[in-house]
Amino acid sequence: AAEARTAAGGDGNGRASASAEELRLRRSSPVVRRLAAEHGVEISSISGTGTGGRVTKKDIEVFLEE
Amino acid sequence: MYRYMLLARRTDERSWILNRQGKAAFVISCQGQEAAQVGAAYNLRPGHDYVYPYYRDHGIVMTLGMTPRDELLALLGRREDPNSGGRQMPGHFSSRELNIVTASAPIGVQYPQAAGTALAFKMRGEDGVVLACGGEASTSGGDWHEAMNLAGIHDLPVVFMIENNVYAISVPEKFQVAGSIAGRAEGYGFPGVAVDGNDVLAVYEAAREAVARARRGEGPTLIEARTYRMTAHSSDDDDRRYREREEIEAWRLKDPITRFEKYLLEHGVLDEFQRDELDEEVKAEVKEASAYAENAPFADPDEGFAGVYAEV
Amino acid sequence: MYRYMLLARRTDERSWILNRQGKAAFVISCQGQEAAQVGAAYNLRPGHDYVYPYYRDHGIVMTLGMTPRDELLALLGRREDPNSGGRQMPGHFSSRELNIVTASAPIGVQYPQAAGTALAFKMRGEDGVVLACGGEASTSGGDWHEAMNLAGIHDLPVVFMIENNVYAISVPEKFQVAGSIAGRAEGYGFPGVAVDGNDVLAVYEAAREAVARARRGEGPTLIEARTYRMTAHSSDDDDRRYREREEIEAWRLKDPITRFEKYLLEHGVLDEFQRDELDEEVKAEVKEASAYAENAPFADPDEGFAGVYAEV
Amino acid sequence: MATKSLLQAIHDGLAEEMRADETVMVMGEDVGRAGGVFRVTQGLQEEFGEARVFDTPLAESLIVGSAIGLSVNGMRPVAEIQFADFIPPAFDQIVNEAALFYYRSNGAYNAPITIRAPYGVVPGGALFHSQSVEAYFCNTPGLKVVAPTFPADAKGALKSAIRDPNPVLFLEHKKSYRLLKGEVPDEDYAVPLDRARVHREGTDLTVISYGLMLNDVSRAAEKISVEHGIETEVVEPISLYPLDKETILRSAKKTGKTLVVSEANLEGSVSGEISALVAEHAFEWLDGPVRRIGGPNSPAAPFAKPLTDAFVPSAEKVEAAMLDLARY
Amino acid sequence: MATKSLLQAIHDGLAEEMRADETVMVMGEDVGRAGGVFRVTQGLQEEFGEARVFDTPLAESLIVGSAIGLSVNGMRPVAEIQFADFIPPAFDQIVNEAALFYYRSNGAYNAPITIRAPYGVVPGGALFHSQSVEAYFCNTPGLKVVAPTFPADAKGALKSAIRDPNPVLFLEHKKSYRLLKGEVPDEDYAVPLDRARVHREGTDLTVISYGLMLNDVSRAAEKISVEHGIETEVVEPISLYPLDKETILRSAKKTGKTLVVSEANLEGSVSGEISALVAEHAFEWLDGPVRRIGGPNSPAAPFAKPLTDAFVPSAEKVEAAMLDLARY
Ligand SMILES: Cc1ncc(C[n+]2csc(CCOP(=O)(O)OP(=O)(O)O)c2C)c(N)n1
Ligand SMILES: Cc1ncc(C[n+]2csc(CCOP(=O)(O)OP(=O)(O)O)c2C)c(N)n1
Ligand SMILES: [Mg+2]
Ligand SMILES: [Mg+2]
Ligand SMILES: [Mg+2]
Repeated sequence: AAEARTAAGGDGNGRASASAEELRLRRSSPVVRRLAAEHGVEISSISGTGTGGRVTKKDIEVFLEE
Repeated sequence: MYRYMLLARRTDERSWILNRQGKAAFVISCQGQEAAQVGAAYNLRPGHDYVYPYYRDHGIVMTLGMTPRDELLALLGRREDPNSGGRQMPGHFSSRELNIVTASAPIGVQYPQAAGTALAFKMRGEDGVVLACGGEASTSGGDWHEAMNLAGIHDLPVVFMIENNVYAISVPEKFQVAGSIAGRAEGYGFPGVAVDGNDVLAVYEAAREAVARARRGEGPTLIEARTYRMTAHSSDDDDRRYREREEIEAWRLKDPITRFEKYLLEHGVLDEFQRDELDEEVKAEVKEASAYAENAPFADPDEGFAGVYAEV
Repeated sequence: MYRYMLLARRTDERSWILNRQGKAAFVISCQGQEAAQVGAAYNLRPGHDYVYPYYRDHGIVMTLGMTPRDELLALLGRREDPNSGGRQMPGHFSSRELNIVTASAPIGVQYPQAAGTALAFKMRGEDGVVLACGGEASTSGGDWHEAMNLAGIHDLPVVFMIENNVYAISVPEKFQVAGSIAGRAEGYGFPGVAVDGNDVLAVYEAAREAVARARRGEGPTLIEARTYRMTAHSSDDDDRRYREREEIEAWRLKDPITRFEKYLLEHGVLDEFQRDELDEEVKAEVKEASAYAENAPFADPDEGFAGVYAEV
Repeated sequence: MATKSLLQAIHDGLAEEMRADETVMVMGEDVGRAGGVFRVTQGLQEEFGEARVFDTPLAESLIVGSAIGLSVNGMRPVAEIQFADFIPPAFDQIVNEAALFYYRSNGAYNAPITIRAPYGVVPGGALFHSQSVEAYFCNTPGLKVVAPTFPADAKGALKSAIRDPNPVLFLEHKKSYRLLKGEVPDEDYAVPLDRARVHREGTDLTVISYGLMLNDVSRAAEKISVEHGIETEVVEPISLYPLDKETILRSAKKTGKTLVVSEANLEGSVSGEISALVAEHAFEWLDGPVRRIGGPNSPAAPFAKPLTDAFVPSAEKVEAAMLDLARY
Repeated sequence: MATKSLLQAIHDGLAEEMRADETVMVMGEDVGRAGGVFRVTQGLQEEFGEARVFDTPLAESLIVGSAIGLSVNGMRPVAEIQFADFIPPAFDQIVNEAALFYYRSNGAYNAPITIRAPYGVVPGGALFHSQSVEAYFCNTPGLKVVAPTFPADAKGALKSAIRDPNPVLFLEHKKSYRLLKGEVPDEDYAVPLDRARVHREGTDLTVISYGLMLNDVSRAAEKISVEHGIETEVVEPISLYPLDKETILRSAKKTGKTLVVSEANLEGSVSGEISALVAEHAFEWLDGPVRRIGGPNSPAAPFAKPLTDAFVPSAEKVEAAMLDLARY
């Protein structure tokens, strides 16, 4: 019997057609996603100083300090 | 010498039996070449001189001191295999104690190495000699030529012995060798001799002279031992694809062991009783060696991932 | 032939001047070897036979049809360089039209390739011939040996010409070559001849015979043209480190061009007036070629990233 | 269509090209009279003669070098190196000569040679009949390196390789010769060398593989689909150099998770280049680390059966890695 | 301490080892009488004699093969390959022989040889005096490949290489021979071969590099620190194989951004392995793509000056890439 689809991936990440720029904004980077998940914050709630407005590791660290 | 030839032959025969029984994955045989091998190696001082044998040189390594047990442990790839602990295929001889340098599969690589080993003796002014062996096809590659040239330039104490057994797997001599192997030496400024590779005394004599020359600092010699490969190239080869049974049978009449036995019997060195006794003794040794090897443990898989680098 | 020798010499001299002027990064010279080169190449049919020259063979390629302009465009690495569009160093000759196969720097690689090209002629039953050239050090490597062996086995229509100029950069013949180069051929079952490489007629004759043999399907020949390298190895070499000026001067007395000129004058083939006129003409051609090349454009850098793969 | 083994497919590809083009020839050790140590060239000498199917002396530099020379003078050689482990003597002729002929002559010359060689671990092969050699050749502009795994691809890719005006190193996974069978079209077809093959589409992870391990990957993909509902996209490079970056990146971006699987010694293998490609150009799409499975960093592969068997990562290990990455 | 060029440092390292150990010897083309085409071995034959500083015939397979044989019989050879571009004929003796001696003999034999070779683009070098060959050798268990850039490291690493019981390929960036100078300790010291060197500590990005481009990286690091307040951690692998994964990963995790810079043809270069390592094992720490700068995927390097100059990525390009990644 097939198990429920895993969360990671699901029905594809629907991301194949997205652009790098959109993804940078939305998903930032692995370390930022990790920190955001660890602290229960939304990446979109942080202002980003990285390329194209990306939330960088420094940005989220600063955000978490405040 | 007769004993060593018989030892090599009986061990080899046992190897084929183990292969047919499915116990040995791979056999590469010396049958037919025992005279060339034993005759040459008998001139060396094990542990002093060096040997770079090729995979077929069971007769050489056994003359220098490897035993049927060593051979069969290697055949079956057991941990106690002195060549490699079961890492290499059979025929990839190695012994620090006997100065048998770890053999490889790529044909011809041994020659430049042998030249270097000989050069070290010369640098230190010692009288050590290096015997480097290979098949006739090993003379087709550049490594042989480069080594011959260095040996000739610097009068290196190296004896090149080519066991020309007529075939390189399926390729006959006429498609392998231009001119003559023995004849090549002159171009490098040192002697080259062709000998009947199935006549152990002839090879012994040629090698004796070559080794003596080298010890005296007079430089290299090339010996072409003309012989014949009595079995297929290896247990992976079906030689019916490229040669006739008649040709093999014709050479069987010139079997080096039978021939030497006849000589020894005729000259009263050996009588039939001693011959039989010797054969029984050898067979018993081989039998014991086989039982030992068949029951010997393999190395653990984890050992196969280790020992890649020598400790700094 | 005299004209070609002079053309090569004057072009070479101009190359050194351009190097000393800082315009040419690298010169590798044929001076002293023009007789060997022109004498051999004069026997070939450009565009029919093939040549595998080495970097010093300016005399060969000019005999086949390369011009001083071609040479100097290559020297200066301009886009119009026929060898490579400025991608290769000078001396890395190439011409599809003249059947000069793109030359390389690794010593000796040309020999197996030349043997293959000769084999193709044989396969098609044609009378084409391949001339493969190199220095004496190119005989130390395995590629030469492997090619000689194949050529001997299959009677390939290839002429191996070794221009033994005594040095391989700083290494003298005695540390490079065991025995004799010409003497090696016999071991492969075909003729080897040593000729005075500074005697263009002697080389011409030896090559004529060798080429004729090959065309008749009688197989390869090895020619050892004994000559001397009159300049340093290249513009990057300081030969004062390893040889005496006296030795060079002694060989200068045997300069191949002077020698042939003397012969032609003595035999009334040329008189001094014609000789001077010829030299002026050659110098003028070289001068024009130099001016052209010095003003020729380079390829664009982007071109250097393209042309890696032939279009499928 | 017919079911053929990898070996038969390669044999047929060779034979068909030789029938279609009389300049195509085969050369190597034991390829003629004996039909090759693996029988790949069986019957060819009988059909095409001793000149076109030619037993060379034992000299790999000569085999490749003379192939180049033959190609200069009108022939189209398919040179066989008996075992990839014996390709090193030919290294100079391959990387400095064949690969550079076209570029260095500014397009005047080219070397349309194909070099075939069997690679990969087999029982009893030991250290010199088991190696994966591709990484040696995948940093050489001017050379093409292909390693199609399955019969249909191998036949078509071999034809492309032979027809290609560039030198092509054509690697054949020897353990797959008889083990892998597949449907092969009867008609003449060629598989382009510059396209990676997507064997199976999926959305949850991308696994890039070649050689017999690709077969393990394909089986595992089916298994985890059935058992866990995980859909794997299985991609085969076909060309190891140059890589089909477009197909690889498209898949990496689609799934966000990439695993590269091969039996070559891991460190310095071609899988490193594949991973690097993904890590740089599909970064923003990554949902998980770019992972690799490879052979241990020890010589391939020790002779004794228990040691050989431990060398190539097992099918179980592959499946576990796929699950692990899918669940990351 | 004294300021020495890379060339002097290597020369001194050789001479000192030869004085300390009479089994150490030097061999190669033109190394004896002429002191080497780059003068690295100048004066050695005068000091140590013609046997220990030995002009070989022109035959690279022989040079390495006989070095192995000498090492079997008590010598410790340092073999020179005149230009790395000419190492291919020795490929078999290096990867199948020297590298496997110890493993295949189950530790009975080893091949304590050092092979030195100059690599890298130089003006006028063209296609056969400019190559980067490291990737050929970085997939070979049993071999060590080192490429120290600066004089002090080179001298100490050469000593380690010579003393090492394993075969070591010691690559010297030829354009750096006279260009790079540095402080070199007077006393005897050895630089371990298994430690990457952190030349500069930083927090904003990691740049991993070797060869003359490392010098560009170091200068750019200073420049962007001064001009933009960006702090670069500059890491040199020293050992290209096996890589010092610990140091590389520690830095990659520290900064979250990794750029790998070398002049080798990008596709299939050692930088791919470095990137792959980071992309797999430092993934959760990544704050940006793992990027690479490398030479173009075309032969290194065309002869004509404008073409040669365009080949190696410029210092400006390196700086721009560092800034871009830092700002990602
Ligand atoms: C460089 C290389 N190429 C190919 C092989 C495969 N091979 C193993 S043995 C052999 C034939 C060798 O013939 P020969 O030297 O005459 O020795 P023989 O086995 O006849 O004694 C070949 C082609 C190899 N081991 N090494
Ligand atoms: C395989 C290889 N090793 C080293 C070199 C460097 N090198 C270039 S020319 C040369 C000497 C060649 O001497 P020789 O063959 O006698 O030719 P000559 O230059 O004397 O005419 C050397 C060592 C090279 N080009 N190729
Ligand atoms: Mg044989
Ligand atoms: Mg010379
Ligand atoms: Mg060492």
